[in-house]
Amino acid sequence: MLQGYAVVGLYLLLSFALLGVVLLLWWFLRPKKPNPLKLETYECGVQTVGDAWVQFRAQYYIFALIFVLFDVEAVFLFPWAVAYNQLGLYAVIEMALFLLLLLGGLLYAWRKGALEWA
Amino acid sequence: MVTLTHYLALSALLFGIGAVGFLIRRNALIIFMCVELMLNAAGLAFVAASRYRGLLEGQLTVFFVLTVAAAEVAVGLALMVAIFRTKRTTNVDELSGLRG
Amino acid sequence: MELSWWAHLWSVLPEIVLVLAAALMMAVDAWLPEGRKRELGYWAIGGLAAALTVTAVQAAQLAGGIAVPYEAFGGSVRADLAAMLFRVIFLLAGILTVAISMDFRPLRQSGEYYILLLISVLGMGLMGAAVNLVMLYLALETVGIALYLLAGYLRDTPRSAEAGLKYFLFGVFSSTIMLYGLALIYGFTGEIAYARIAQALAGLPAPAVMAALLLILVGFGFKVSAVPFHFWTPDVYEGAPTPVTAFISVASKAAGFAVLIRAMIEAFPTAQANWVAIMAALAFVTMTVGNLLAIPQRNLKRLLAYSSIAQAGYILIGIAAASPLGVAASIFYLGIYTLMNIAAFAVAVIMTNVTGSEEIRDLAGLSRRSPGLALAMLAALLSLGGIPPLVGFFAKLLVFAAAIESGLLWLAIAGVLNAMVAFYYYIMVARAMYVDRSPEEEKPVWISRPARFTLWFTVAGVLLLTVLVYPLYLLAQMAAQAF
Amino acid sequence: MGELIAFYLLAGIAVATALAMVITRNAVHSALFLVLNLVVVAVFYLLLGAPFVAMVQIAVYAGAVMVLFLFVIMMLGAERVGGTTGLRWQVPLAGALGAALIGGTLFAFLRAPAGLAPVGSPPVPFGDPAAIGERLLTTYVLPFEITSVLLLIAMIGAVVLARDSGPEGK
Repeated sequence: MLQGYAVVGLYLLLSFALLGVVLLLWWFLRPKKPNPLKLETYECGVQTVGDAWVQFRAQYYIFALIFVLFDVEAVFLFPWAVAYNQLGLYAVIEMALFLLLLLGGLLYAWRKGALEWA
Repeated sequence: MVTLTHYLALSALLFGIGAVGFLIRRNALIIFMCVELMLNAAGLAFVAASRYRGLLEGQLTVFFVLTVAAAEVAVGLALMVAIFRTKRTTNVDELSGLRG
Repeated sequence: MELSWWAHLWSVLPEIVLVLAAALMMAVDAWLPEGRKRELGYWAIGGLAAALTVTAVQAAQLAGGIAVPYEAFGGSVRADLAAMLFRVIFLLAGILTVAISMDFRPLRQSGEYYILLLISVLGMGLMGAAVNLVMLYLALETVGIALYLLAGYLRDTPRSAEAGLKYFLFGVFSSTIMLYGLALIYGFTGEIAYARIAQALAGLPAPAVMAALLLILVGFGFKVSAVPFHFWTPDVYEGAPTPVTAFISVASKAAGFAVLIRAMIEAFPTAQANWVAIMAALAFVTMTVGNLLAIPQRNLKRLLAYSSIAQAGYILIGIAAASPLGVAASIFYLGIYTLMNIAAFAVAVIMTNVTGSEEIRDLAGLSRRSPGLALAMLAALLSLGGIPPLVGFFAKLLVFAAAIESGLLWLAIAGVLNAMVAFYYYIMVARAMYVDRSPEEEKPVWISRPARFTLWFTVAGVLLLTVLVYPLYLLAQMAAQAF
Repeated sequence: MGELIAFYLLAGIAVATALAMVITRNAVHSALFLVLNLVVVAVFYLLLGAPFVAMVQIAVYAGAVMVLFLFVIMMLGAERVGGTTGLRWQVPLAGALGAALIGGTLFAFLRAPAGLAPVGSPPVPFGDPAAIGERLLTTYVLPFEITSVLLLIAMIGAVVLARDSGPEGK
């Protein structure tokens, strides 16, 4: 079984190595003439103001949060889906309960106005 | 031959690093990451034990632990966001509204 | 043994009722107009009371021998009298907490608060019933997450949000250390069920078991706020909304003791010599440090925080005794402590509503301002202090007797000395109420109806149990035999 | 032999990333080191015959959870808040605790060789999602459903704490 992963590992190593080779190659090939204009974030257009660390509204955290929780929920679906054949109706009921609770939570948050984007 | 002891020693090491980090860092976010590292070390111990004993329970436990960790992160970061609104910091030394 | 689906469900019937109640409340909350959110408190009380009824019936069946204890859900939970009695404690604490929350100004009109409270009670019920490591960890975390959120619930008040974060960081840290201990146990034995761990541990070298045991006790020690895992307690108790503080100090602590007792007796019987020594040391340090640090406190919530640390020390004495009497004494103590402590916190909530502060000196002149309230506080304090003939005295008597029976005379003596120290600061509070004068004496104290219910219930409970000490003791004894 | 080399190589990376995570001053770098550490542990899970757990580790932990971390670090602009502690007593305490934890655990392992030797190769359908799913929905139904409750309250509670002052707030 592990042989299968060895191939993946080799592939990973190879792709990293390739990346290194390409970077090195360009390091030798490219001309090095830095000037202030080149170091600007945008070469043309409006001058940038402040730095790139702008803070955005905490409201958006809620979306990231709900994404994480439903990501976890999705992970539960994988073993359920493959075990479904052996278990039948019980599995359906159990998963339905699981999903209903979370769906209820989402509807609740929505209804309470937590998901307004603006 | 890699034995269970190897894995348990590695997980103990990772756990210890996390625990020390928890005590010496001041940024609440990094403190919390140290806890995640510790959880991860515990997970490694569970899966290693599960493998060497040929039992599935350890893997299931880790599955649940990962789920709990996700919920913990959601809650912990929400608390930090809430504090940041009023205090503008996540440095635990500056949270002095309560004395120890 | 193949259980019927009903037998499976029966073992977690109170939890099922609570989930349904929480779901119902979500629906109600979503459609209830803004001005009527206070009614959700009654819905929450209704849900908890329904679960309490179910639990009481189940407990009666188990006590009467109509139902026999068994393990359900593949050995995840156990349905026995101890689990049911602990559920009664959690549910009662939940109902009384909701009642004092309903008119606590900052908390009014929030449905999420009650839902979180309901779910944390659910988790506690499972903590008390859990008999394998997976269930233990999950139940503990469910309770933990709900309580972190409740402690930080008033997010616009910096103190509350900070209390929430502090509780969260230390809670997560200690539960992770505990998880590592569980991982070690699993690594050493390959088992996750308590009973089979107990068998497998018998053949293992003591240092290995001891290491795992110590790590696990960090998690439990945090839950029951035993010294040296108590340092979060005063800050969190002070910063959290007062009703939540009451709930954490009572229900969360009781849940911690429920898992502690079950895990020690069912999973670590072979390491008993080790954990008895640890428990005795913890008990001694916890009550001494708690009492000594309580003396200089001027803030009522901090005083009650240190007092509750000290009370945990007394309860630990019963566990250190490691005998049926000791366990019964601990359960007995927990039941009484729930009523006494919630009564004291109910007074704190009412006074915060009136004065806006939590200092002890604001209780000055309470005996003239509101004689009934002062009397309720006095009853709670005297009972917490263990003054005869109130029931708190019998609770202390039982744990000390258990210690002496198990040969821990020194611990019993230390306990008695501690009780005397504790008496001093309880009397200081009583003095503020009865002797000190205040210019505000003419202003009446407004007590809402739900809060009035909590006061009546707890004080009447303390007085009634003073009369019914023996039946209560018998019940605790029967529960202790379940292990 | 190859197995042993792979173990030490990966273990080295795991310890190095863990140390880097604790030491580095920038929170964003800490988070990225933690992601690396989580990925290495996922590789360990693969080696230990737990492909499903490895997948979950990558998808949930390294993927979603750490993204949430980075999101919050950047949202709060907290990447450079506070280095190590200003409280001097905490450093020796941390050192002692860390040493005690690591030493104690190692000691426990060295003293407890009995029953810790590996037992042959695991049964054939080991760690695949079907086996896990089957257990999850039979023996572990109760923990499974409790997980759903746990995620529910995490969602409700976190939304209360993180949302802009709603109709109930001030």
